[in-house]
Amino acid sequence: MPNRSAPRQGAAMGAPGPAAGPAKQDRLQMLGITKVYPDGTRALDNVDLIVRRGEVHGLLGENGAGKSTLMKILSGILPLTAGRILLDGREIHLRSTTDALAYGIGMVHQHFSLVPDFTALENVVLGRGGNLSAPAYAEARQRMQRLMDETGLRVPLDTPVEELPVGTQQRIEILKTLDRASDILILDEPTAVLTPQETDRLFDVLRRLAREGTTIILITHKLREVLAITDRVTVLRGGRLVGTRDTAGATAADLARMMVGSERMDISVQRETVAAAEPVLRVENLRVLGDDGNPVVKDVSFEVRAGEIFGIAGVTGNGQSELVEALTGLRAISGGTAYLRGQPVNGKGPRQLYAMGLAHVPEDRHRHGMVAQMTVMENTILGVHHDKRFRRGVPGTLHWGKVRRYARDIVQRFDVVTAGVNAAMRSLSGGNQQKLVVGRELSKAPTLVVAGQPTRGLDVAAAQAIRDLLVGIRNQGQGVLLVSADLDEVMSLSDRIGVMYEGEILAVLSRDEFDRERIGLLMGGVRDESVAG
Amino acid sequence: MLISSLILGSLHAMVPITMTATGEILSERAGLVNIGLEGILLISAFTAVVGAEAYGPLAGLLVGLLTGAFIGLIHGIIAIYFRGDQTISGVGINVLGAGLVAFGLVWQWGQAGFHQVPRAVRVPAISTPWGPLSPMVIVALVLAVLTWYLMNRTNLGLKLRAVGENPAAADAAGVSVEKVRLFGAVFAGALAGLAGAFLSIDWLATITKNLSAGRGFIALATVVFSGLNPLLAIVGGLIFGFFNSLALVASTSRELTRVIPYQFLQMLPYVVTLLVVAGVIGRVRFPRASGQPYRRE
Amino acid sequence: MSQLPAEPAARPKQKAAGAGHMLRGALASLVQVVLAAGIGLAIGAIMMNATGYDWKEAYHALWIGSFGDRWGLFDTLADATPLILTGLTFGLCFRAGYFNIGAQGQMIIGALVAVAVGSSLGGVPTLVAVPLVVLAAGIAGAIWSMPAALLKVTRGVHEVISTIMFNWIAIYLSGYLVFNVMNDPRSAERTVRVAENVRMSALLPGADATSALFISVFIAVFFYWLLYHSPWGYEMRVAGFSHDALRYAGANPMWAVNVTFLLAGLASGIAGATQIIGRPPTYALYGDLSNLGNFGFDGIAVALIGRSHPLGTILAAVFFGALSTGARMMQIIAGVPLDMIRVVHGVVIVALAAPELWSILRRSISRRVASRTAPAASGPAAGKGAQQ
Amino acid sequence: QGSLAIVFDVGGRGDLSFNDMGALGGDRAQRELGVTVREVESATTADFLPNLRALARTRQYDLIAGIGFLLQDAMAQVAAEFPNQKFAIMDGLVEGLPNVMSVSFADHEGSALMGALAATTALELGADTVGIVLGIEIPILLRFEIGYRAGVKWAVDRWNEMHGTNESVKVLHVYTGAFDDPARGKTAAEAMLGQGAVVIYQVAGATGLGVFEAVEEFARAQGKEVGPPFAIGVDSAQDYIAPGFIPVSMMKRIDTGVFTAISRALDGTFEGGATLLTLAEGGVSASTLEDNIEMMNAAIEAGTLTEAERDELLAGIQRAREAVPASAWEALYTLDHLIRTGEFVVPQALDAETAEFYREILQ
Ligand SMILES: Nc1ncnc2c1ncn2[C@@H]1O[C@H](COP(=O)(O)OP(=O)(O)OP(=O)(O)O)[C@@H](O)[C@H]1O
Ligand SMILES: Nc1ncnc2c1ncn2[C@@H]1O[C@H](COP(=O)(O)OP(=O)(O)OP(=O)(O)O)[C@@H](O)[C@H]1O
Ligand SMILES: [Mg+2]
Ligand SMILES: [Mg+2]
Repeated sequence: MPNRSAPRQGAAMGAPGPAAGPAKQDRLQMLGITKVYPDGTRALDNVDLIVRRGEVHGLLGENGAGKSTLMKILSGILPLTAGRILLDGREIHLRSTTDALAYGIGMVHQHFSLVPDFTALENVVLGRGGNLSAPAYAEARQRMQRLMDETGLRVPLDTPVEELPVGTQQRIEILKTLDRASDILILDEPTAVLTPQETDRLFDVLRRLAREGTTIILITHKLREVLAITDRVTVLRGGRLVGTRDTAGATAADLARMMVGSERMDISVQRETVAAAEPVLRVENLRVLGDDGNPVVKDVSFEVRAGEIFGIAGVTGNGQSELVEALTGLRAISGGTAYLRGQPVNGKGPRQLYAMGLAHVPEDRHRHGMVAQMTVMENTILGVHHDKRFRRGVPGTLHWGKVRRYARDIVQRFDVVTAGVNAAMRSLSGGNQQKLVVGRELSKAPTLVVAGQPTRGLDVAAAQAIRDLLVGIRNQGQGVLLVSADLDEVMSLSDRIGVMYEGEILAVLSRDEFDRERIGLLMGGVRDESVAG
Repeated sequence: MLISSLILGSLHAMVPITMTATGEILSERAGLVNIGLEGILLISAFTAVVGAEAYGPLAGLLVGLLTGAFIGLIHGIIAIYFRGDQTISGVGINVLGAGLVAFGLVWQWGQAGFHQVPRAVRVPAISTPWGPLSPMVIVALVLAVLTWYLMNRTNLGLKLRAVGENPAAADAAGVSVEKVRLFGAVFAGALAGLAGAFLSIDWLATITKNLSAGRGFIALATVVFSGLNPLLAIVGGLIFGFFNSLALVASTSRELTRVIPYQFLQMLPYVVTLLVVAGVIGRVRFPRASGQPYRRE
Repeated sequence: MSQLPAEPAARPKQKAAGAGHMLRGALASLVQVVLAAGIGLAIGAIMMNATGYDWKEAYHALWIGSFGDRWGLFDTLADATPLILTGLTFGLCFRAGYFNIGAQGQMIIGALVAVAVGSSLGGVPTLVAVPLVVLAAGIAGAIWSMPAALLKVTRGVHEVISTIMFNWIAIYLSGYLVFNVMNDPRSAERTVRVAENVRMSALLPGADATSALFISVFIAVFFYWLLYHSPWGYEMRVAGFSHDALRYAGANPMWAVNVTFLLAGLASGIAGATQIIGRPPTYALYGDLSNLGNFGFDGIAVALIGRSHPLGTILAAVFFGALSTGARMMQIIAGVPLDMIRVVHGVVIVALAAPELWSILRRSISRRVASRTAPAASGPAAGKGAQQ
Repeated sequence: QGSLAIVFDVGGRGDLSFNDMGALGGDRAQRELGVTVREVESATTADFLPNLRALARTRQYDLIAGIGFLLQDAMAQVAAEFPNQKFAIMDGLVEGLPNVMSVSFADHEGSALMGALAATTALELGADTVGIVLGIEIPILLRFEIGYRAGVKWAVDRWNEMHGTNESVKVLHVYTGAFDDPARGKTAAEAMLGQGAVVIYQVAGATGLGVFEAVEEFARAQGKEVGPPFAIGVDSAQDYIAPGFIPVSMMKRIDTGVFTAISRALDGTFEGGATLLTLAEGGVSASTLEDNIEMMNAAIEAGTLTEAERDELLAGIQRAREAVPASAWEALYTLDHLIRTGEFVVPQALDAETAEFYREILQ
């Protein structure tokens, strides 16, 4: 049982950190917060959260621990079932986002809350001003310019946000929120889509804001980040408070233990040495066009060998997605060739490629990898639904009994938490959805697994489970093509890394050449030569 | 003579379609679809007559508008607050309209099937050198332009489009998704109601049990035609109105009907609409959250 | 860190959700329909009361006319026959994510072809002739639905606009054909009648249901099998939610559009045939299309009330059939005009639109109960796995 | 004493056409014979059979009347199933059954009268075009159209003979494809007015309301309180719908048919078989002022019209009748006489081909 009677400030939590100076009083107190969703899910149970003025406060917990829920309550989006919220010691009532914004509380959401076909400016203006008056673009532009100058976050103001890379969208979110409310800034997993450099820049901004008196609450699954920026952290587990402690003096292992109650944590994998064998995937001068008809993958060549994980590092939006789509039959190849076990991939659709031994964990699981409204069971046969395994005697009839057994087996083997195979896919948490998708793909007995951002947004334990699975595949002698924006992940998993920048692979590094700094520079388009020169 | 009657005829035929489509465009922009327009047209056409006979044509227009707004409100409440199925609700409104008006005719005037609107309570026409022109033609055009302005040049318009594209984002930005959508529902109902009133106490000067005669569905098609742009709804309404009139003019010509059977001539408005859509307009992108109820939790 | 709990939070594993799952869903839908019908009838009763009709007598008559005796029952089934099919048209497309309101036009074309084929098959054995007519009409309906699908695929034309336009085009086309090409010289308001051997006779003398009912039910069951028990239907359902997921799954969304529209058109084409060869006494198509009624549009409501499920569509069609045959006895016994019955009909459908009404009601009731017993109600924390 | 059931066709009550006239017959039977009347509407043609059966099964009705030829097939079947039940069908024909009385009407004869009036009016006004707006192209409507054309031709020939001229009058016709869309009626009539038509005959049910509106609006736009142009009503006395602009209607006495059938069923003179109610037998006629007064009095009795309103309407109707040139009325009555005496036989068309044939020769 989490110990709720223990005092949560400093004293009992170990040495007081540098942030715990006496000058800082409690800015925000959320006391005894309980949230029961209409379907009866008790997402939060008597949780306390106390945040001080000017601190960066980390909020940690596994997928589904209730972090987002707690913050949505604070930002006025969700009503609470029970509990009180005190701002500077005075109780406040938040009936809507507008209320929260009036108190200076703003939130950058985990799932983007930008209107995709609006420009940044329109998104900023949205919700303000009299209904019948013209949107105050000019003033908004000025405010944004000032904010951009102050924070150093730069975004284009007049391009529809859907046309911008996710990193830029994230910056827009942050600027938009700062524009509306700068007293308490909540960020829900803001770094999930950012490159290390972008993350660093964001953290600089956050530190400066905190210095200037803004209170910041940050949700993230990346322990390195927690250690790097937060003053204190609060940990939730299963909707209950585990505790609050100063970050100073804590190790990643400490935090992980608080979160999952065990030691499983850092990104290290059991890699067996597998004799590098012949390539399962050979890509030769591949060219791919983007949605707008411009080349986004330009003469890319590399190979993935049996028994290796080939990682592709790069800032999101440099052609990785298109490369993966082309290799998995979802996008036409406009030039060059790719061979899967010696057979050309060109012109083949997903179904033929599966038959050739391809498995694909898509980077956008909500868009490609699953059908949220269908059941877990139905999702386990997505893509293999024509398989003879699931047929009945009557021509063309699916044998749901067999599918159910198959689904149960996957759920079991891959440790998917669900109310049952008949539950809607949508009711699973993000981590469990991903585990099911990975489980489904790995159950195809593939020779090559193409995995895009396989652990994005997952908690430590879930991410670890997925990584273990990928390495397991490698250890069995199959090939894995891993595309991830998480540099730590790519570096810990891959046998070799290709760094992609503006549609080209700038360099392929083998394990002994791995170096955060160097890869980071390559991701930014800085070639070795230019550094040397 | 024939030309001017053709043009005036097209303009009048445009009104119910453009006006109804305009309202529905705004509503669909906010993510709310109402396929019950046909029913709203009919019911409001009926109540407008009752209102006009009691207090004059202006009151009739107002009653029609309010009737439509009220039905829109009910539809909105079902769709927004009860998270009901918008399509079922719309179909229900259509069925209800057919029954209610047929029944109401007997109940109100003791005469089955139709009732003539007394001349004194009809919307007075503007006389032009080419013939009488209903002021509602201008109202329809102005409403379409105003609606365009509202949608594209005001804060409310921004909210409407946001609510249709990404209600969660709008919500996070402090926009009340429910209220904005409800506004859309009421607005669409109101314009359809006004269009219904135009049918009965202005253009056709009668109320029958099927006065709308499919115009609600044509308006729905015009919404798609316009790509959710009220200015193009004017074009859609005019194309339809013009070819509808032209087809009937052509059908009076024995020379022509001997070559092309009149049934084929009368297909003209539908075929032309299809051709325009297929040839010029093409793919229409609907708001992402179109037709989906929004739930916060 | 000393106070931290040692053992990890319990992770409840999935409990087997059995076949009861689906049954419960169906039952819940049924309860909603019954409640909505209740509301509609109640409002109808209030209106009848207000306008001077005896609502009790009227509803008694409604019952008698629809299910009360065997004739009523079989007439109800006769009315349900085409509605099942037009409901399937809308429902199938709806499942696959399209809004096909072209059932009326497809039905008209099916009826025309049923007449053309049916009137030329004199002397052919019934067991051969009837399937031929049904198949021809179905294919005609399917073909008529193709332009909408093709325009959608090639030109991005939204199906709402194309299906509405094709409905009207079908109406005018049929006007021409019935009157100028296929008309019965002795009774020119309608086409020639189909040959004796393709006319289906009543299952029960004195009522209207014919074996056409079995055709409808067969198609419904086929659609059910297709959607829920075949990989192709699985693809259609995936298409209804996400074309991206469908492409990922190795299928072609364009294919899905075309096949869905084809099958949907097939159903409505056959609906046209059932009204020609399966509905006494005329076995011909009237020039004003009056024996096709509004079944194409009513099919939309039928499908939606049947939750776009083929088997649900059968039930919903029977419900609609009952309302329309019940209307007969309401007129005859209670003197209630048909239009009043349409009002009741409309209210029932509107009430059906808001299933959440019930869950909201239920929730507010349970919340009131819960708040009365507040502290006791808070069970163990629900974490992962407790979401369902 | 006695009871009557009326089954309407799919247009239902308020079609401004034979269903309304059938209902009128029922009302009259109720008033004058004291029978109880049950009215049953049909949503589709498929309802006819069960509607008739359900009524027959009650064995309560002395007569079951079906309004409109669409009921023919259903009535033939039910009448065979219930040989002891008396049936009547208006405007249709059920052959070979002793318990069915079929009443049809010489629409072509009545329409010819309208043609005579229209053509003569046009000639008097120096115009050369008249029109006829119709509903869905069904055989009965062809009979109206060709009858009208025959009347026009007859009147033009007579005019040329009398005046030694060589005038001609063009007849515009449109099948609007709908009985229930006044907008189509209005647009079609506007198209005809735009081509110089001075008289338009409507045979289109509620669609015809648009014809009346178009004619009235056209006249009023020129500051006229009374025609020309004129519209001609159909089936019932519709002169009151646009007072001042509808000088006459072609009355089709389905009310008489229903009334006669129920009277005969009650007094034992009922006989199966076909009856054609011609002009001579009063089956069709040009509406008179009395017809209108009778209709309005019924409305006053029903409480839907006041006497003051009636008098105002009557004044309008009277104005319209007076605005029509006397020679046109004279032509109408002359033709009426010729048809009654059999000296002029109005051609009939019941299919597209025959109709096209007559359109050519009646030019
Ligand atoms: N709309 C909802 N309806 C019902 N239950 C919900 C809803 N949203 C969240 N929950 C449940 O509430 C719990 C907490 O969810 P929450 O989103 O707050 O988790 P989280 O800590 O933010 O997880 P993650 O790290 O994955 O973002 C989960 O058990 C989840 O299933
Ligand atoms: N309608 C619903 N009913 C029950 N639970 C729901 C519902 N909608 C969402 N949830 C729960 O809400 C939680 C949070 O949802 P969300 O989509 O934020 O998942 P997540 O775990 O944060 O995923 P991601 O990592 O993709 O962001 C999930 O655990 C999911 O189980
Ligand atoms: Mg979250
Ligand atoms: Mg998450």
